[in-house]
Amino acid sequence: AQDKVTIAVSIPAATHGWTGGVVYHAEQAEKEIEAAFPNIDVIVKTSPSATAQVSALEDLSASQKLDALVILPFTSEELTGPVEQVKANGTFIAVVARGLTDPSIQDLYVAGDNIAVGANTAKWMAEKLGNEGKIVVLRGIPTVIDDERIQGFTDVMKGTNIEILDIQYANWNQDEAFKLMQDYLAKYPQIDAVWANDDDMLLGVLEAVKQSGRTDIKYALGGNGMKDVVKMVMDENPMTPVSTPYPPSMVKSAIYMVAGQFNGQAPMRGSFKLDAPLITPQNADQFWYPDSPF
Amino acid sequence: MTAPLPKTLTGDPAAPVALRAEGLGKAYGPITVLSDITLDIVAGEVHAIIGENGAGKSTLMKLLSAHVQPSLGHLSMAGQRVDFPDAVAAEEAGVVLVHQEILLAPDLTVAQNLYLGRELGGWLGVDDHRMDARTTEVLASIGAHCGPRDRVSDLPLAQRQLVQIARALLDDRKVVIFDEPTAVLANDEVAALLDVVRGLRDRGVAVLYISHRLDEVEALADRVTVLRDGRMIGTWAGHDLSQRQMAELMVGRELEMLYPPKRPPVTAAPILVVSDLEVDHGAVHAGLTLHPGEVLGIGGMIGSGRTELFEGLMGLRPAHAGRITMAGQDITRRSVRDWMAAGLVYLTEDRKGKGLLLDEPMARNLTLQALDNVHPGFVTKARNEMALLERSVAEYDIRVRSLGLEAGQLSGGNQQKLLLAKVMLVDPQVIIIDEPTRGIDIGNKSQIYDFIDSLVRAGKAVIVVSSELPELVGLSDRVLVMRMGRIVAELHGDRITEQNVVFAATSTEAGDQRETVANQTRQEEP
Amino acid sequence: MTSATSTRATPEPGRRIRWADMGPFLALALVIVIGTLINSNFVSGTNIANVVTRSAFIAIIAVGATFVISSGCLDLSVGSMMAFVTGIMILTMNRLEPSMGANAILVGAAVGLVVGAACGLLNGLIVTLGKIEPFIVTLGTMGIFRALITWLSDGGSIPIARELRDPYRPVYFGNLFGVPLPVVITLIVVLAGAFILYRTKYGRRCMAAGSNSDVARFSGVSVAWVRTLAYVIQGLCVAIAAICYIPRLGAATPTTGALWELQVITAVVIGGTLLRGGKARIWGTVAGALILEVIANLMVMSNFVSEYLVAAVQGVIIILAMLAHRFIR
Amino acid sequence: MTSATSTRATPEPGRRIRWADMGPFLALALVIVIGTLINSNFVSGTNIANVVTRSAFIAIIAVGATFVISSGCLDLSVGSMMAFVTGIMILTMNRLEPSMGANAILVGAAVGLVVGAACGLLNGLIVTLGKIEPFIVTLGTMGIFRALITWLSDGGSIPIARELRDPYRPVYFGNLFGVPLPVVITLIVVLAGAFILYRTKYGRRCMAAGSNSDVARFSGVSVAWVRTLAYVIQGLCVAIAAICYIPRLGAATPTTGALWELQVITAVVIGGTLLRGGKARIWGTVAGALILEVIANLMVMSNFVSEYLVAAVQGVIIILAMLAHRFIR
Ligand SMILES: Nc1ncnc2c1ncn2[C@@H]1O[C@H](COP(=O)(O)OP(=O)(O)OP(=O)(O)O)[C@@H](O)[C@H]1O
Ligand SMILES: Nc1ncnc2c1ncn2[C@@H]1O[C@H](COP(=O)(O)OP(=O)(O)OP(=O)(O)O)[C@@H](O)[C@H]1O
Ligand SMILES: [Mg+2]
Ligand SMILES: [Mg+2]
Repeated sequence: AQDKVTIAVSIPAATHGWTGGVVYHAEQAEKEIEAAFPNIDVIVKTSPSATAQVSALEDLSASQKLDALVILPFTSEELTGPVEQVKANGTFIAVVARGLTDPSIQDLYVAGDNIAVGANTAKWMAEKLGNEGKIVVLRGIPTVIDDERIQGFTDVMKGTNIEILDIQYANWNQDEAFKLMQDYLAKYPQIDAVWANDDDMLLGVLEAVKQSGRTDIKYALGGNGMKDVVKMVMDENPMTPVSTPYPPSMVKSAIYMVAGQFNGQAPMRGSFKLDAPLITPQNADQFWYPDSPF
Repeated sequence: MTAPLPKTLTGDPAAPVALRAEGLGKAYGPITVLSDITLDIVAGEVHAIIGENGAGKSTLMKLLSAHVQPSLGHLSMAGQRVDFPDAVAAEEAGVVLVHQEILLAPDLTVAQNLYLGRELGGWLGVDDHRMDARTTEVLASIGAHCGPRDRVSDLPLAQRQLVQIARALLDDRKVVIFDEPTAVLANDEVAALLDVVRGLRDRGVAVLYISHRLDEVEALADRVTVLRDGRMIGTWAGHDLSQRQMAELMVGRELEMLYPPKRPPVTAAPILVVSDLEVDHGAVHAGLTLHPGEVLGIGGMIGSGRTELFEGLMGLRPAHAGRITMAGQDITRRSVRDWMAAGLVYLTEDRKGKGLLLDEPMARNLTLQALDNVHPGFVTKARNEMALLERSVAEYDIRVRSLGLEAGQLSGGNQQKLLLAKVMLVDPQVIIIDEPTRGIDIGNKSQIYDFIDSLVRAGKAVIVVSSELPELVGLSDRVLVMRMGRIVAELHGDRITEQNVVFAATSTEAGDQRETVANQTRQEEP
Repeated sequence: MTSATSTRATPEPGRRIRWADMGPFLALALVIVIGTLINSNFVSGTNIANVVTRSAFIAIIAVGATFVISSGCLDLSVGSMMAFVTGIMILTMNRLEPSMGANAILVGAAVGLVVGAACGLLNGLIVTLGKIEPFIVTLGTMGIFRALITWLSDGGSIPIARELRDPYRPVYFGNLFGVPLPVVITLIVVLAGAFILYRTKYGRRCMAAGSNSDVARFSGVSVAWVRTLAYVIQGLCVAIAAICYIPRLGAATPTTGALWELQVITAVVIGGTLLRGGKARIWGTVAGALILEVIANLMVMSNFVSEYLVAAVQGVIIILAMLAHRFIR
Repeated sequence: MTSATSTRATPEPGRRIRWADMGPFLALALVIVIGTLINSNFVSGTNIANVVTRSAFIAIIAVGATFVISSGCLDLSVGSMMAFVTGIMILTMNRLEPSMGANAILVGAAVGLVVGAACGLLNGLIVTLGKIEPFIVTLGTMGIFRALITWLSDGGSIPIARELRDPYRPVYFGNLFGVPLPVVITLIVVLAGAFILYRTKYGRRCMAAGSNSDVARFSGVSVAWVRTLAYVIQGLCVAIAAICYIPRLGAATPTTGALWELQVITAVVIGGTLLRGGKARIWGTVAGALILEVIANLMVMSNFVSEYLVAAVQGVIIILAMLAHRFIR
């Protein structure tokens, strides 16, 4: 395998914190791998929408022979067909985070578990609140990730006496989360806990809570393992004592696994499910990447 | 026959020349519109420029005021050659042009327009009081009725023209150029403006004056220069020329009698009956009848609501109440399209704002209103349109050097003719013409009068709204006079005289007469 | 008010206009030349076919936008409308598939056209009867359509039934005599658009309404009707684009067509149509859509731009292309 | 018989115009009344203070946009420019903090103003010297600024130094005689804007350039200069908004200011400024910004709208408010 090997990486453009982290880790992987293995060429391409991602796949496979494709699909349904086409040319397919609707296309699948992100947070919160109380939820942009997290969360909460007062979109945007939280605070005199399904939004939520000076909010949780939030967990912040990882670095792991396979190591195939364990002050240093922008 | 022409003037070395054109010429691509114009504009004189539509008058004025750069020749002031890079430079040197078309910022107020680019005031803000006061003064001096804070887009055409004139007169100038200033004005405003022009002359300003109203030229001009087909025919002393001679010099042939003979009284049943029409900001309680085969003239002062009445009648501005029947059919509150289909058309007085698409070619403008007649199917055929255009250009004597020009590139008078051709293309039964000969040269005026005459002889009916009294009197079989939005008098036969129209339009008692006159006419008619 | 068109010093009107009209095509040529220099694969048959095929969506919608814009209006809702129409079509097809089989696609497409036209009609009526700025109206309906698709999909996605994938596939991936089908459809739409705009009475009235609505009104043109119809045409074009779009991605999501409105308007304006109305260049619009898609393609094909800066380079290229075609003539 | 003073039957044009100008304020009042009916918490002091304070950003930027729009142009880049300026300011402050302490905030703010003005100048020069449609230019620079902030932040976020948080915090959260500081700053900006637009030579010329650029040119107004300056003012307003914005969340991210351009233009148009230029209503613009923020607040405060449909209801309310103020008068 001393021929030139091309690995294409197709990921969403950096439109908010988490995707920014994905781009960062992908570019890191590109640099490191190209330095380590001169025969491997990694091409990272970002796309701002599902349509653009399909176009990028076409462009990548039209301009060169791809040995492997590492893809973090915008949505499962929309990308399944196009990825299948790339595979038809004999390309090794590694899918990150979101599985395709036809799993047989995936040679390697590094799965995130968005349902678990929601569910684990919900379990922790329900336990701490003693299955009683009133909470509000902020969700992101209407996409599959968001939908799955909310689903995982609400399913768990259904089994408790906790009342979800409100769920609204804040587009994974700090600002909008800040405003939304201000409005929640104005609307509900008693809120026991807040869940923002992404750490970017959590920062906005915290700022709004701080401004209001209210003391009824016991917990404000996020998810995704943003470094600022992991730091808060490490520092045993009383309001945000835990987080859930959905590390953007999973793309880096996937690229490494693929690269390894072209370097004579054992072929990596199959499905690797990343769990969503709670990040607690005890294990937080494992999730702490101070150099990552996310 | 006319008296032999007097001798032309040649350069008088003693005259104080304010501005001199030396060998000016202008060509647009292959089209030469002006050539070899050498002209002295003398301080303290009114210098009239006359010529047929499209002769090049406006172009010459734009060259003199540097709105357009010459292809040949140059200007000089006080013996020195001057090359103004743009109109602003010319204005600074004291040469200002009042355009034939209205050039004002519609969203600004009158005072803001007057002072645009030279506002009074300093860092603490503009001095609106001073500007308003001075604006009011200048407006009053030229007999305008609008206030300094009126928004220009709310003003009728005539007032806009006066605002434009006021703008030119705000500062002291060496040369003031008026391009058909009176085309949109009626008698009293004209009189006031002529006084202003005389005042300028007496203060030593050189005035250039373009008009198709030869009586004004005769009354005003110290010198008259005649243009024909982009060339200078010559310059004469104003008092040497009669109106008739001027007309002949312009046209290059002898002119026939101006107005067609009056037609016998009509007997046919009315084709158009309007009653109790109320138009927002315009007509009050208006009613009229129109018979096939007659020309109904509408007189009144500017701002008496004539334009509003007919725009409202046509559904082009909000109107209430009232009933409109055409050929016995009730067409109240229908769309313009339905009325066109019924054979009723209106020709606007505002040819640039409401009449023509200035940056579209002539052919498209010609057929816009009559698309359904010209193209029976779904598709438009360019060949048909060119044929029609050729026919209309011949029929209405539109003087253009190329059929591909955009409407905005035509001279003012030729635009008016194109507009007339456009409206006539729908083959209407009833034609309402607002200011039919605005900006039309004397040679073509009688053509248009003959044309209207032939229409009514063919059994159609025409309403003519006109601020030109001789035209109103010479053309109409019957005249309605409006005042303050009301129809205050109806004149028949011998009673149609300039004095009677003016009396009805201005007399304060007219308000009381109105009811009786109006009632009488209503009873007279079946 | 009148503006002084007659005072413009217009040297040789004929020649100048022809050069100006060439602008978008020159810009396109320029971008293609740059592409060839950057990456030799750029001119490969597959790549060209890919790029041209995928520009179909924007091009088709932009044809409709050319009508709306040249009639003096604006439509910001096309992207959301596209998502909404796509959603309705897929739901219809999925519902009908068990009973009708592949014919469900035809019925679904017909429903899509009706829904598209209705959405356009809605925009048009609010603008013309309500007399509200098109910008505000279509910004409002943009939110409305986007919300409706989010609601229909419960915030997730609406995939097309598996059984319909294969019969529907050729509409995007198929060929007619070697020409990709979406390109054929685009050509048909563009030809129809050009015919309507340049050769019919409606087209005349549309441009007159955009050029000077007073003149149009005084000439017996019903400006409200002309503009409403332009919006309906826009809606139909959106539906046609949706028909081609479904087989490509097989699902409608709340992000489908996001920000397409900006791309569409850009394509129209780059193509030489005036944003203030009255002048339309349908073929220029197509060139505009191609330019945008080629630039995006170049961003993927070239390797010297940091992924973070792609949008910047894209912006710079668009501005440069416009500058070039302004100063070349 | 001279001057037959034409006292025509015009029913008080003055009153009529004043009603039309009241439109946005009536619409605002309407929305507030609805809000009070829906949820009594809506009129609570905190909520009102929150909403008004939040609307400061859009209002300040929209004041600049009123200049640009009334001069006959458009700026789509304000949201991205805001993010970019914010990023630069934070980087500057963080860099200077070790040596200057809290004074770094002042220097950073000054740098922000300079950068904002420079960004505006860039837009203005491309539009006026390059003679390209403002829509295209600012769509291009929108991409450029957005990419620059993404690149500066590596796709993540640029947080302000911890040490600066507390000294800077009052700029957003502080009060002056009980009035939130951002509201005070907005008032100053609006008053300054109103003064410049209505009471200075520049304002007059700006309006004239938008009303009829040919007329302005013949009157010796340099339209290019007027428009460039309008863009610079826009840039300054963006920088002022950025100065108020940083202490709120303490970071710049690639999503900062996303889609604000649409909100800003909507605020301006709702406020009664004509999108085609020539007419400006600064106070209306402020009302427009408040309307948008109040509607967004209402969406959360009320209970009967599914989260999926929020955007739809928002769209409907905006259109209804516009319709209402059109038909009320
Ligand atoms: N931009 C242009 N391109 C081509 N031809 C033009 C242009 N502007 C004017 N012309 C032509 O120049 C000729 C002279 O026009 P001009 O406006 O000077 O006539 P005029 O004497 O003022 O006529 P009128 O009495 O009708 O106002 C006309 O034939 C006109 O069509
Ligand atoms: N939009 C408007 N708002 C208020 N007043 C208006 C408006 N439009 C016209 N007017 C007024 O209505 C009056 C009638 O003007 P109009 O132009 O109809 O007069 P006219 O008799 O046709 O004179 P002209 O000879 O100028 O055509 C004018 O005094 C004008 O000020
Ligand atoms: Mg003329
Ligand atoms: Mg009139």
